[in-house]
Amino acid sequence: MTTDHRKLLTVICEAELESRLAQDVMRLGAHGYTVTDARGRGAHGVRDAAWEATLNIRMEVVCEAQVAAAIAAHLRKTYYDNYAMILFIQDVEVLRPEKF
Amino acid sequence: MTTDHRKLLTVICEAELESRLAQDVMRLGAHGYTVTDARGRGAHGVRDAAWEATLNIRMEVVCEAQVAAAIAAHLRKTYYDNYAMILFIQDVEVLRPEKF
Amino acid sequence: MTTDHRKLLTVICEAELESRLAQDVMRLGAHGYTVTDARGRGAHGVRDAAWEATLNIRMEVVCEAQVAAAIAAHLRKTYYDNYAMILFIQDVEVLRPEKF
Amino acid sequence: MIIEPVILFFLLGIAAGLLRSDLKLPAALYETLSIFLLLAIGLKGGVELAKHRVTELLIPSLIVVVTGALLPLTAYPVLRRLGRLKRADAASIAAHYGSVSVVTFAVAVTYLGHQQQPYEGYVTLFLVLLEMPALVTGVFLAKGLASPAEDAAPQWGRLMREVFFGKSIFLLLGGLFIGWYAGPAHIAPLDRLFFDLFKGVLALFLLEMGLVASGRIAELKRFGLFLIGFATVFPLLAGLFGAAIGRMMGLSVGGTALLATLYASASYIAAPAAMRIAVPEANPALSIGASLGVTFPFNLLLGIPVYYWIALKLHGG
Amino acid sequence: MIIEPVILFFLLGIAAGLLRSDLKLPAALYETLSIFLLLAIGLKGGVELAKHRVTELLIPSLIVVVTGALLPLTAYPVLRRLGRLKRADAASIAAHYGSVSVVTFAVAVTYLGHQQQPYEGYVTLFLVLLEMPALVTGVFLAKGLASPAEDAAPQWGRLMREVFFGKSIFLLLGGLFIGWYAGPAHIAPLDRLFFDLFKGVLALFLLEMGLVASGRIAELKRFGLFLIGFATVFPLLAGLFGAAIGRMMGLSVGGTALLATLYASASYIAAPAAMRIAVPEANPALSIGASLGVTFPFNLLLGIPVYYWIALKLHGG
Amino acid sequence: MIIEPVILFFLLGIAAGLLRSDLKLPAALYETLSIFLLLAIGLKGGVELAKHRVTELLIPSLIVVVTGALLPLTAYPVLRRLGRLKRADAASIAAHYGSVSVVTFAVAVTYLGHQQQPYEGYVTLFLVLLEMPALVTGVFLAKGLASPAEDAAPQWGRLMREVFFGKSIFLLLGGLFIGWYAGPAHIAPLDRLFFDLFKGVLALFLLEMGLVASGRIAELKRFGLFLIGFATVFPLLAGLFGAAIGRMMGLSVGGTALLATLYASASYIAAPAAMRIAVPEANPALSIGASLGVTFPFNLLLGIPVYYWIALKLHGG
Ligand SMILES: Nc1ncnc2c1ncn2[C@@H]1O[C@H](COP(=O)(O)O)[C@@H](O)[C@H]1O
Ligand SMILES: Nc1ncnc2c1ncn2[C@@H]1O[C@H](COP(=O)(O)O)[C@@H](O)[C@H]1O
Ligand SMILES: Nc1ncnc2c1ncn2[C@@H]1O[C@H](COP(=O)(O)O)[C@@H](O)[C@H]1O
Ligand code: NA
Ligand code: NA
Ligand code: NA
Repeated sequence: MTTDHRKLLTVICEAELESRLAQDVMRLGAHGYTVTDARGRGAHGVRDAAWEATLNIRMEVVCEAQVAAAIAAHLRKTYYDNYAMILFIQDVEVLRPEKF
Repeated sequence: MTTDHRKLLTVICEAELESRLAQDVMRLGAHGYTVTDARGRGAHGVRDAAWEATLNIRMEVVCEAQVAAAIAAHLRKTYYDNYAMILFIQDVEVLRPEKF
Repeated sequence: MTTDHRKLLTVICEAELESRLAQDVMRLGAHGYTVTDARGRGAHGVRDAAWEATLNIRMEVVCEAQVAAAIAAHLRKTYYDNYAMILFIQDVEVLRPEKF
Repeated sequence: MIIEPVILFFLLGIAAGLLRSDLKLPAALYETLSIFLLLAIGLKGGVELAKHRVTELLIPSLIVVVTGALLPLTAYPVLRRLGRLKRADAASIAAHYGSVSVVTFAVAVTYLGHQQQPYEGYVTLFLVLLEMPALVTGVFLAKGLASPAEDAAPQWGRLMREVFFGKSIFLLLGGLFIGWYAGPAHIAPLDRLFFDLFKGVLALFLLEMGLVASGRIAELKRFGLFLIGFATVFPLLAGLFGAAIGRMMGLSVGGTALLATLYASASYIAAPAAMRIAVPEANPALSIGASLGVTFPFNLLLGIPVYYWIALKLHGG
Repeated sequence: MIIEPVILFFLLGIAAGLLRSDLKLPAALYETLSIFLLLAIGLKGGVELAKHRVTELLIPSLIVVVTGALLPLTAYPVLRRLGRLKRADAASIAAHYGSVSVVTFAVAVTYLGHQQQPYEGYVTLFLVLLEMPALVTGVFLAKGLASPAEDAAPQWGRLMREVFFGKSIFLLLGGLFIGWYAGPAHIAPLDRLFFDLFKGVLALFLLEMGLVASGRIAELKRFGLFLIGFATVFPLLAGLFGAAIGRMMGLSVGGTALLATLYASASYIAAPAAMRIAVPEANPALSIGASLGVTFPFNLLLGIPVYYWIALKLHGG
Repeated sequence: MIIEPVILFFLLGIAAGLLRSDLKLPAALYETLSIFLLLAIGLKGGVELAKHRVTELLIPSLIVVVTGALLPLTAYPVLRRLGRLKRADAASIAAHYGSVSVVTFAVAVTYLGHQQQPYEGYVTLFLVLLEMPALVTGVFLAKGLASPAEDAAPQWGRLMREVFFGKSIFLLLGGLFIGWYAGPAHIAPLDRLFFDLFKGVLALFLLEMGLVASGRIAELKRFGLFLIGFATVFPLLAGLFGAAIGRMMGLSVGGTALLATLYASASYIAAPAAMRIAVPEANPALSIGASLGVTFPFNLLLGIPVYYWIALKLHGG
């Protein structure tokens, strides 16, 4: 079984942004994404998911390094100033590299 | 505090498969797993979790490298052709290696 | 775009502990955390999230290495004996290192 | 003729989906509403069942199961030859159309209420009986009678559990049994929840189904004309067939219309789950697209009045 | 004077929050209750609307929209000059106070029921009409009339979709239409769910709102006195203004009190969502803190009785 | 004798679990139903409480609290010596059995309704009063009177908050207060939700409890015979004791049966949460297995009729 290396980019941010992020990552070259609901705390205070204004999401994208870099740069430019958002990148091994 | 190295295998797939995967990973040598509900997009289109047919799950297994490889090989063989599924593997440091 | 390296600490445990963990990680130097609901299986048996006594959570903290180590040591000491809990640590690249 | 309010909720859901409103019902609400509807339909049917002796219903039940099994057997060759679909896909779609849609049934009941047309309460039993056999037939169509591969065996076990203990059958049967055992007097304290709220809950569920169906409608073009044609013509013929059977069995106008609706409806809860397990190589987008994207709205908006009209005609109305 | 039970649920929620109880309502319940309330209010309004000719309501609607648009235009300079707030924040808060709170409206309706005071059912139409224009005005206030940056264009599209097809408007309008189209007789079977349970559901929702608001109350000190003052004085003035308009338009005491409540209430569902999209540089903690942490409880506990009293006075009561 | 329909729902849930049906109720529904039941029970009790003077209830309340505290003190040595359980486990189980099960209480109320047996509405107050003291006693049993370790101090604060402001006490007390303050007339508009739907909601909740309990039943063998014996014999004795106290206090047959049920029931909501915080070294599988896997079904199916029969006998029936 051969594996290959890709990047896993994880964005945690306000749920409000979900549909926009989904469009953004696909446009920037990702082949898919996964979203889960989340809550948390950060520079913008406690976001406890008790109601719609304080919901967070956690979006994961497995993609090539330059796509991850492009997405990170775009999110930083577009959303970082005005929205609760963090982002981190990891290395992952994948099975079918052509999928990502 | 001594730490040790293990693999973290993450599978994202149709919720339908949850109980089967749970059995599979335990049988192949894992000592546990964690599941969260998810939604997403990939080669099988948008899976928005609006109703039971479009729910995804995200299963994580911390285990030894050869167990991770065995699980990956099994999933690839058994489900990859017919189900919406992706899988990736990462290195992790754990505290009590005997648990995994 | 410059990136920097941090640790991602992930704790999976009984939901009961959420508010205590949240206080602990902040006190030990983290700048934030993210929580999602989860279910799973481990040494303490199946925790299927069917009702409040079997809910799990998954908490992620992006932080500096020594903070991650302090949190891990604290959790091990305080909770490992009596609670369903696992913990693992990974390397991540972050965009705005001053946030973590 | 005024459109039923519950149908308007369905249209509202479709509109929300097509206009890309951010309206979204929580997944837990979807599950809750469907659990409620299945239990309520079961309970109501059970209370009615208590009025009849089991022996009375044996022959009609047998007729329904046997004629019901003809539906997937008829659908399959059409899908395979005319539609040139792959074997697994044809079998899976045949299973969906052989099985039934609980919500379509509920809307038909509402429609009859609106027309003040009575019906035999035990038709709910037929709903349960029709849900299962088509699923098994579908698997045989996909795999053939002699299934040689050894690793297929465990899947049969899984399938049987899914068919008999799957959520929808389990709740329908459970409700049926509780209603039958307890009888109208003892069920009465539960009426406030399960019967009085039924129509309102159905309305909310149809709002959600509209949202879900709208996503399928958007995909319609991908399916090609054949499948859209099948998803409207087959229900009409199946409904006609069901009405004839109902008339033959001596059902009232209402009962005939309901049986016709059952034959004409296509499953999108039990069948997708069972097919995913037993025939995973079938593409669910095709079967769900047809049953939920085309047949479900078709039956709600057009089919049910037509089946009612057929029932009236068959009774010389 | 006894406090309404629904208000007690709100206070219970606040107490739970402040005492740091582990009471938490699931997010899916919050969403479900709010969908229910929006639909139910819409349906009820629609049934009432059916009693009037559209032409009758044209002039009053126009008056409401135009005078309603004055609210954010008045609030903005106050927030900017007296409050020394940043442009985006002032505009966003102005939009929140120009728009309306559906739950405050529902509590006012309950209050009138308690006083056995009738009101014009079509006021629900004004609720829908008042919700939107302030959001658009808010964006103009934030961006200026001539928006030069090219990348602002797509956000307008997004905003328009949010304003017209956002959850709350969509459900209110959808309910209004269904109620109006179907009329009281056809809606009757849905009454058990949407009307009989209304007050109980409102009580549960207020329990949750109490929990949410308590978090905002704890944050109050961060806002400074100006914002707290604004969040109590502006509603009183806006309520007085609304009452005067209602009187002028010939509304009854009940209708006048409701219109006053609408003018006085501040949005915390539609406005935050729309502002987050169109004016992301505004700090939502300020606008939501003021509207949900101060104005919402203020209106529930004090405002509504005051607006009712004003309405009585204006009618020579 | 016919089995109550609500009990049938419980059995249906157990069957679903044991047959490994894929039936699953969403976690949000579980939470919603339990919030509903707690509030509804509180409201109903509060409305009844309003009929009595506080002073009238002081002595009975005191008797209940003091005799209730005897339960864990009796259970503990039995568990420790006969059962040879670890100190923490014995203390935690004692706390579970000293506290009460709200749902068992609700089923007993339903059972009395079925027998058309009236009861003193203020027994709900005893439900609230009995929930707490056993938890505190349990902690003392586990830790001893002199708790030397300094790091135990903060846990006491946490425990007290959990005991007094924990979800179940908070909602029961909140409902009690609102019902008492508002009185029957003002609560009436909430009746449609909280009282009319009560039994239906209880049925749904028992379906879920059956699913949960079935998982515990499967684990029974791991506990050994002693615990299973304790979980059936202790409730019977505690029920007898409770019935005697009730008779002594001059309660009616219905009230006596309810008090017996309270003494006999074991907590599985408040106690697990509190013990997890205060006595984390106790194994929750033991205490929840006994209370939810054995005692809860035992009381529902057998215990309640027995306690009722005892109450009848004690009243010379
Ligand atoms: N250090 C951190 N570790 C994990 N999650 C974080 C961290 N900081 C922020 N978050 C998550 O990101 C969201 C937005 O962060 P912020 O913009 O800092 O408020 C928070 O609500 C958390 O869910
Ligand atoms: N590139 C990706 N990054 C993250 N998640 C993905 C990606 N591709 C697919 N997924 C997830 O895996 C599920 C199944 O993928 P697929 O089989 O490609 O449809 C999708 O619904 C997504 O949740
Ligand atoms: N090997 C594992 N891989 C992933 N998750 C695990 C693993 N072991 C335990 N868990 C998770 O951690 C929780 C507590 O673990 P434990 O204390 O081992 O019962 C479980 O309920 C799982 O959700
Ligand atoms: Na059919
Ligand atoms: Na306003
Ligand atoms: Na007890």
